[in-house]
Amino acid sequence: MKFSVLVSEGPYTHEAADTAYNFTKAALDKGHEIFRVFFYHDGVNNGTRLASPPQDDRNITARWTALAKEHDLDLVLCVAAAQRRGIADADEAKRNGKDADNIAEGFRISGLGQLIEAGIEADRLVTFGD
Amino acid sequence: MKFSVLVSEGPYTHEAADTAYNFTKAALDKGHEIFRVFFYHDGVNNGTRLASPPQDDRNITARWTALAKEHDLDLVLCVAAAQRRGIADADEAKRNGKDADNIAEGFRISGLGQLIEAGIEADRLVTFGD
Amino acid sequence: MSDAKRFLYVNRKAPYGTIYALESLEVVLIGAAFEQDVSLAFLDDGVFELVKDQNTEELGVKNFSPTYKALGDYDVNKIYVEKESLEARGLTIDDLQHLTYEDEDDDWAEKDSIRVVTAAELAEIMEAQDIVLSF
Amino acid sequence: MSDAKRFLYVNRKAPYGTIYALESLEVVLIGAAFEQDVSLAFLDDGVFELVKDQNTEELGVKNFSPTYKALGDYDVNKIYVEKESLEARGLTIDDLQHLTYEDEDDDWAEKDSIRVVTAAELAEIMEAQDIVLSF
Amino acid sequence: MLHIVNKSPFERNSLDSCLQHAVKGSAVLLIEDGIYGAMKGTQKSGTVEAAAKDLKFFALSADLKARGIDQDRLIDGVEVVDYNGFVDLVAEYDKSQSWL
Amino acid sequence: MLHIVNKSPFERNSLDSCLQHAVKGSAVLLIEDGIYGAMKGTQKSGTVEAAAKDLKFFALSADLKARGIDQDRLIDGVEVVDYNGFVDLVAEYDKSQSWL
Repeated sequence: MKFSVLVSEGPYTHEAADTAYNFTKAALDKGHEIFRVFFYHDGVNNGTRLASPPQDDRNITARWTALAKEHDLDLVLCVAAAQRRGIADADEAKRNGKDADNIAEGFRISGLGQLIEAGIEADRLVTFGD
Repeated sequence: MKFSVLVSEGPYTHEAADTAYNFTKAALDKGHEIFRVFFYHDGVNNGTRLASPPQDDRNITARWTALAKEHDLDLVLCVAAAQRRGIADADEAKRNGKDADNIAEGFRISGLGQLIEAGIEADRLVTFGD
Repeated sequence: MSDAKRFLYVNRKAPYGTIYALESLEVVLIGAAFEQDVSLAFLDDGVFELVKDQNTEELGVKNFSPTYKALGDYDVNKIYVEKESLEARGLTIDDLQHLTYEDEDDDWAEKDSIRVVTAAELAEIMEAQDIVLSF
Repeated sequence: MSDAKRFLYVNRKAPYGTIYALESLEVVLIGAAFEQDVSLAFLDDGVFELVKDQNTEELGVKNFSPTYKALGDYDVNKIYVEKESLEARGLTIDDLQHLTYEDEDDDWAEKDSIRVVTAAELAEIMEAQDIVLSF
Repeated sequence: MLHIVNKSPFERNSLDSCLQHAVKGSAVLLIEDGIYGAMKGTQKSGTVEAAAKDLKFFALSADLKARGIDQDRLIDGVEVVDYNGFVDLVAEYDKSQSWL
Repeated sequence: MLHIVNKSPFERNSLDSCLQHAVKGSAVLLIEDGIYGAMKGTQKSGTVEAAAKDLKFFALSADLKARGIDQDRLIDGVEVVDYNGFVDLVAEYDKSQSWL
């Protein structure tokens, strides 16, 4: 079956970010297709490469990056939400006159339409939030 | 009177970030001293310079930076919380092997002890959170 | 519209205290371009989103409540507000913004977008959807 | 200790669902170095933080509950747990970790750190503080 | 003590918990979504009305106005303050507790 | 429909609201802090026990274990599932609604 996943909260602060990952991984392991994982609200904060969590805990961003590489996952950060919260790729940084970017490998920034499309194209859309 | 302020949530997502600013500004305007504003939990996300919020809305980080400049405010981001969430200054970026930093002007990164000290040194500590 | 999916946007949170009400509205506006069958539900503290005369000047944040008025222009005109949620909060329909749309099937007559429904009716509306997005 | 301020850390949230329980504990441990008069209160869902036998292996996050055991070594030994909050959640003191400290004024005898108090008693404890930090 | 409540009493237990732990003579300041607790004629009004015998209640004007809640909808005795009034309350009471 | 509740019923109104809107034959999956709603002998157990006549209840094992809540503390009839079971539930029911 084809799933889409919506992640609405940032890493570490709310368990939603963990549950979304564990769900996505289980779905892939069972042979389901993940059409897209869309990050909205504070969810975009999952896509920063500047985090250095404690060594004895999980690295949420690195985990997504690895899963994306392994399964060719489409990890999309909402551009409007990312602009509000300071998550940028090189293009966004340039366009907004910023001197640095912070997006992690495996993530891309795109519009909210990608969430609607994720709902339309998948058989199921599951939301993880606060 | 001498106040300290604790900000526990990030910008835009929770009103706490706005209330903390409005409270701090009002206290300064009334002639009180702000010993320190300490940002903990997702509060550290107030200190990124990479955000580009919509033009017709407030810019929460820029507002803090301006207030800090005007009143020589001590805006401290908790280092442990900042590491988890991907907020770094040049030193932190270097120390953690990151290729970029994102801290905004007027903020500094320091330890949790600065929160305890803020409680000890000030006459009042006010917390804004979720 | 036969291939259209039924999208329901569920709003359960008060405005301004958190960003969910505002960012939910942004999804609805973008989603309107996709020609799906769109409904909005306001229940629990979500009914506070539609209260009229919001004035954010003193708070210093953007007042996004006028945007609800634009929903009719985007063909978003099925706006369900839960009766029990209003009553628990001491509100009536008169406390809310008057949201309307022009009905193209009825000579563009101006009609009310808001329909007050009971919790039981809202439960059936939720059950009849293809996609439920919660904020 | 005459200049010490009375710090109360109030814990009202369940563990793991949000990070507040963990990051609150990090403040307490750092704060212990400052030689203040420290107390912890666990009420509402905060009482769940102290439930024993937490196992986070399947969840894939760090299990921080063993750290509570260390509080006694940091001279943090006034841990108030609210009776009404336990009862509402079907819990008793036996469901919680057994937290102890060695009393230097009593020949280092091992004593219980947790004191179950009523809401009324906890209200007076809160009122007697200089600083109340909430998580 | 000044108790600060910023959550809706319809959504969370923080106002209830605050009122169970506020001793006589304390003040309760309702801010952000907490201002809904100051409204009369709601399912929750009774709790605040009963507590108002022993506690002083305040509500933040910026948050009332943002939400379109007019002052005449508030429970009798709830005093409306602006941010300056908020600062004064923090100064007046020896400490504050935020019911997060 | 599969309803997903991730908040403690002691702290928030989301479980209550979910149960008021779940039609007969629906399933309710309790995850994260929502698993406390599956415990028996609490102030909230009665709500779930009553609803269990018309609805199927599930609780996520990873969240139960993390919180030290043993399976024998759960209300009769609540079925424990792991993440694989979570995926199966999403596939089995035609749609899901998260009560955020």
